[in-house]
Amino acid sequence: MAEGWPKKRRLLGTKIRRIDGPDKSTGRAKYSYDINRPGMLYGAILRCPHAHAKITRLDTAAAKKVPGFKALAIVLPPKDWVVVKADETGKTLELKSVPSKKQADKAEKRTVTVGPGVTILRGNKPVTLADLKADDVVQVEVEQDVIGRELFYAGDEILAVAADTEEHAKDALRAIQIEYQVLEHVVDPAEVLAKPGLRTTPLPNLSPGKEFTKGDPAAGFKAAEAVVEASYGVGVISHQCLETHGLVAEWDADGGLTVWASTQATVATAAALAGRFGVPPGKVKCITHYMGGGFGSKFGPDVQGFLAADLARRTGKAVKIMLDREEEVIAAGNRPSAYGKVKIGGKKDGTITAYVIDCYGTPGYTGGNTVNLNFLPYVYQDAIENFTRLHTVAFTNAGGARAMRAPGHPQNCILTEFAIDDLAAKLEIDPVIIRRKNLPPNNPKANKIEWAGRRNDIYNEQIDIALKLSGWKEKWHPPGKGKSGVIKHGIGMALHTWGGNAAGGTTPNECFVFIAKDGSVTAESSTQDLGTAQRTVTAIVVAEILGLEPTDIIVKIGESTFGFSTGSGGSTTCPTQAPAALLAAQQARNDLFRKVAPKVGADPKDLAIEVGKVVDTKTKKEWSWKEFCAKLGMDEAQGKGEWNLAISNEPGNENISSGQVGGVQTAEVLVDTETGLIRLQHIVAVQDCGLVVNKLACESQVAGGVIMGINYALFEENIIDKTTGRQVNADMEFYKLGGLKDMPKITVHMQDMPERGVIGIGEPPTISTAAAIGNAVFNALGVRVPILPLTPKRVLDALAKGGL
Amino acid sequence: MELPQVGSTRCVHLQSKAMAVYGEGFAADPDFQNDVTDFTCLKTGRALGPDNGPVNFPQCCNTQRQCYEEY
Amino acid sequence: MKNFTYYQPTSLHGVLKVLDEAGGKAEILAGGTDLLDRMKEYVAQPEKVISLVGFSGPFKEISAIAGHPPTVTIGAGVKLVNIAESELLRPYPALTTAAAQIAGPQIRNMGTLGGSLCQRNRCWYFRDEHVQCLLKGGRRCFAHDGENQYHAIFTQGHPCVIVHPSTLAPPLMVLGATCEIRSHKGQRQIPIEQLFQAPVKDGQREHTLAPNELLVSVTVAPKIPPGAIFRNASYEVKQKETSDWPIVQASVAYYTEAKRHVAQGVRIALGHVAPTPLLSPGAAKVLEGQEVNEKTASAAAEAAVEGARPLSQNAYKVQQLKVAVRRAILLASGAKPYWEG
Amino acid sequence: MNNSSGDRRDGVSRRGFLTGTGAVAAAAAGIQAELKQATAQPQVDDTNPMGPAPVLLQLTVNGKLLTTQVEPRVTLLDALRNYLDVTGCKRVCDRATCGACTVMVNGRTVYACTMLALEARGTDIRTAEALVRGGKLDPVPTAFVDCDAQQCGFCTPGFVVSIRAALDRNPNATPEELEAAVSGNICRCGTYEQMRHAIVQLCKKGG
Repeated sequence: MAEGWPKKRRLLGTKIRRIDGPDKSTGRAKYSYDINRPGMLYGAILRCPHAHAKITRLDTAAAKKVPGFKALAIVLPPKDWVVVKADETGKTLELKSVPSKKQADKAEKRTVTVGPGVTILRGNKPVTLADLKADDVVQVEVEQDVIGRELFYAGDEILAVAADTEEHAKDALRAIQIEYQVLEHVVDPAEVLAKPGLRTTPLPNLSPGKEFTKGDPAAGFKAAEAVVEASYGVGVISHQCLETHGLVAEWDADGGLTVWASTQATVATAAALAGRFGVPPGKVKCITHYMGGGFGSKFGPDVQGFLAADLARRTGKAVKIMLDREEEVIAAGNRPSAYGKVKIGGKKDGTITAYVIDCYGTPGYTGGNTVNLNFLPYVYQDAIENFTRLHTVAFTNAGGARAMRAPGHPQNCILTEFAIDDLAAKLEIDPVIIRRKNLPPNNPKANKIEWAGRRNDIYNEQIDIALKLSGWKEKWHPPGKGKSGVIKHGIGMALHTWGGNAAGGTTPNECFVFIAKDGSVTAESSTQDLGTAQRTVTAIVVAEILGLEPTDIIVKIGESTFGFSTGSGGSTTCPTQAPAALLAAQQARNDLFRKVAPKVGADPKDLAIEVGKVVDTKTKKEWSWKEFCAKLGMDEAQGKGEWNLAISNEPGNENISSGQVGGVQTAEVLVDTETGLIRLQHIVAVQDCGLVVNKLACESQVAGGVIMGINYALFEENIIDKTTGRQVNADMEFYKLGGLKDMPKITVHMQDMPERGVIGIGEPPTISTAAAIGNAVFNALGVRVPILPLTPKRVLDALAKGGL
Repeated sequence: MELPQVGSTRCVHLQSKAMAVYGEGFAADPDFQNDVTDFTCLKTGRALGPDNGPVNFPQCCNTQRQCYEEY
Repeated sequence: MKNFTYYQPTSLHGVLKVLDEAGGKAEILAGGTDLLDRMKEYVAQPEKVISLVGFSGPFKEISAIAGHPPTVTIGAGVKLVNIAESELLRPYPALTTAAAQIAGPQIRNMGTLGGSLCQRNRCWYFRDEHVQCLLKGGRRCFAHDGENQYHAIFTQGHPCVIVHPSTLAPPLMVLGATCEIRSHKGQRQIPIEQLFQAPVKDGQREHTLAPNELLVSVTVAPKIPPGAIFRNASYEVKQKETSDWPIVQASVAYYTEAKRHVAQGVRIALGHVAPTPLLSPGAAKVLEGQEVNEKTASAAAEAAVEGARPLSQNAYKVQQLKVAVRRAILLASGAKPYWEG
Repeated sequence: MNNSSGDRRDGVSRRGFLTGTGAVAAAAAGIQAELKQATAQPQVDDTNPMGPAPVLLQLTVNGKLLTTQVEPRVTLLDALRNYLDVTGCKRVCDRATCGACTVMVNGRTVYACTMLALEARGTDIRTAEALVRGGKLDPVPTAFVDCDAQQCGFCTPGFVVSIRAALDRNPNATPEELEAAVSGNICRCGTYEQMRHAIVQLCKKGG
């Protein structure tokens, strides 16, 4: 049985300053965007300006004459060929496809006339005809191969250029002559539903709906004392990572590749680059010491990473490609929209007798569902007897969706919690009654530590805490019936759930701890810190076990060569890396005891750690930490910790890490019914979490999730013009995000349940905020503003319609 | 609740966030099970393959696809 | 942005000479918060950029606030922060509060009076290089039936439905301001209302300066009979409490004489609702000679939106403008703001 | 590990710092001469054309005189980051909106992305890197670290400089004033709640 977390905890669960706080707050921390390498070149990407088009002409001659121009690479990956004959005089190259049983064995032949628009690469180095001989395996890029390529959104990548300065790269880009055949486009998902036969995206625009029914909704509606039918929805938003996507790529003399990448997955990024350029993974390194936010959109090099590395191998220089703001918004991922017609029936005792939803949304030109399909009607689905959910995906000519903090859950929450408050209004009861009545039951078969065995109790407890901290009893009033006057007050609530388990498949996450004879301790892991304070988590865990302070630990993370680790997604990093660090530190401690005990005449199993020292529990002798480690002599004490989902699921490990949390949030608002402006007053976020490692950073994660939820409720959305198919607010001016003075007081209440082990909570706190705010505005006005974000226009339009 | 079928013949270049986080155990990722995870092709770095076709589970398990490469 | 020749003249003469010789191919660089945005979007590609930064040096007439109330002259090079904090302009809260609420501290430390009045519109079609709208030689305005939630509700029949983005223009209009304009060949003075025009085609701007002309200063001189109390205020509706563009703005000025609070010499101006800042004589007439209270303020507000023709997505701005006019009038009168309950 | 670029573009080494106050005085005198000459009758051409080819650029950054060559179109932000390897100010929106590029020019906060580098000659430029002297942190970053007012940290230098400038102008600034001082800065990770705690601490202990 694993030793597990210490019962008496000195550092764990306390408020500890980030060890990289000083470097971040004084601008000394170096992010990928800040990396300047000797002789580094700058890359820029040419993107299609049309929402749907085909390339008809490309002429790069003028661009190659622009001062400072160094190289050009088109987006289509150069194909591997075998040289049949290289004819220098005739300037032709005869090629045949690489024989491989893997491809459906279609042997191809091609003869290329070598000229300015043709690039030949061998072993990731540009070569000329003269260098080639028969049977050489080469990559051949023919620029004109782009002719006829179909482009599916305004921002679709075509090619990239590299130049000595960023300014010259932009000049070269603008000197490229390119022509398009503009094709029909659609950007509004509602239009896709209205035109079933549309085909303007790789797959037919309208994908077949997916339906699931439980019980008998029709019977449920008959049994209901009140039924409400309404439509709700929320538009597409962008991650708006402050540090945009991109990397600096640099090849070394013997064909190895190093990248400084803004990524949430150093190991996956290095592996992807190795695969793409045919380089053994051992010769590719991804460095991400500091990273300016990803929120789910940065899990690999992406096309800009491939282009930077491609331009770097052609020029022999480092190449930096970091997207600019407009590219980041239109091309680097988004959270898909979700619009739904909901019919909900219920009784005065709060029972929801039936819930039927028909919802659709757009993930852009490609992507999957736009709601979390198996989680509707969300938190309450296990308690609701009768429901039907139908979801249709409508592809449009806009950038493709990517995972964004709790994918699908905020949409699910809105489409469920709005309906609950509207039903409560019709039943003339406090919506909390409906929430309590339909909480998921405890699973009698699950053990009491885990979520499944106690989720009903946890939610009830959380609702009690939220009601107290928000002053719900005094403040709630029937919708629209608050005190009179132009400024209306309202309060609303919403619930959420999220996984947060450990991650990793068959290869576990690793953490290494080394203790040197000078007493210095180094902790190494390839994991990355996106702003989640993972660097400090590792330091705290190791310091706790070795009786030191977090600032004593030399934490080296963010390099893909420091062992295996999985990407930071699904709130899995802390529940994976903290246990790995725990086991590594415990192993290093035991290794230290084993190696030094004979030199101090002690038995390893009698030795124990106390703050700053090692004690022999039998002889009561003690040594200072430095004094004890000095005995290592030529030795080094080592520990390796491994953790992943499979290990965490082994019986007895639920005290080390587990998953699935709930969460309840309330929002209090003032709405100016004359101008439509909403001013947030107070948000309460009650969040269960397993063993808290760093209370300070844990509360930051919850408050940060709430603030992202506030932007989702009030300020941000991608606005795309139907005629041009171009986004009109791909910026930070009209893509509005709240500032400090737009924020209410945020009360974070952590429910510390150490017995559940470490659980990730990066994503859950952002799920229910927008729904709670929408319900608060409904409580204030007595009129539902159905579509988010709740702009002044939408509030005034709803009031005008609502006849208030 | 039908799970997206985890074909054994997926193309070696098919990548998704679920694989970056859960590795070979990607079928355990709730986002994968709810088909809200995004896919990219490791040959192009984009959500379209070398043949400019869509990148997702069914399309990238089709052994007849011109750019398909067995695992 | 495209490269250019940069001039940093240290005399007004030097500026006007380069401006004159550039034949419309030059841009004036004051705070840069408008020009650099446009150049980065390649919507502006000047061959010459003439900087006024050399002017923070000895040339007072363009970077100073002088005179004594009611007549105060503000140099076009004066920063927004200095307008907001100016002692001399203390009697004109309509202007100083408007300046103090523009964007955030950084913009107010960089942006100038001249930059605010002469900036180009912020329409997101105009500022997208790939959209050929009317003002860039195209044949249509994309906002008219497109995304126009922040566009004009008084289009006055103009095909281009931008709003003028200057938050200082409406207060200056109600304060009876005049502009001093110079060129290499001479100078002229015009009431500030004549500084603005509704552009409809390429080459036209939101202001009426010729390519070789420079706005040098603005003089505020409201007509206040001796002994009268001068009252003025501005009110803006902004979605965010941090850096954000106003959706609508109203400025009001009037004076009162005897004990009774009867408004005289009423001037009301409307911002961010039309291709130019708009004086509203209709609204002013309704308030003229009336005692100022919620009823008369509401009547003036109704008159102010008379003739508004909202587009497909901005009817809500009519309601907001009514509220802005009423609240500006009540603010000027010193009444307790009912909306801060 | 990350050393800044050596010789590049027209042979002017970015490492060619002209250290010492002597150089600063010389540069400032040059600027003064330019201005004094302006008041004289303008017979001579005083329009000072520069570019479009790259011109010598000398900037005083955090008390050090840095030299490079830039085309006139290069902004102060790009000159600092891409030419002078000063990366304590970040490029996020590049359109005078988000505040991540905030630096102090002669004590006033500006968006470095929306100021030409040539316009910053002869001024005192301060970035967040100026807020630590020999390992000792200025009270503003200290409060940010104490209250965890930074998560990813990419926006933090901009916020720290904005608050430092506000406290320099009014050491007894109220929390209300300091919150207004950052109304031109945006954070995406959501550090505002912790930033409020940092601001309260600063107002109590004095910046």
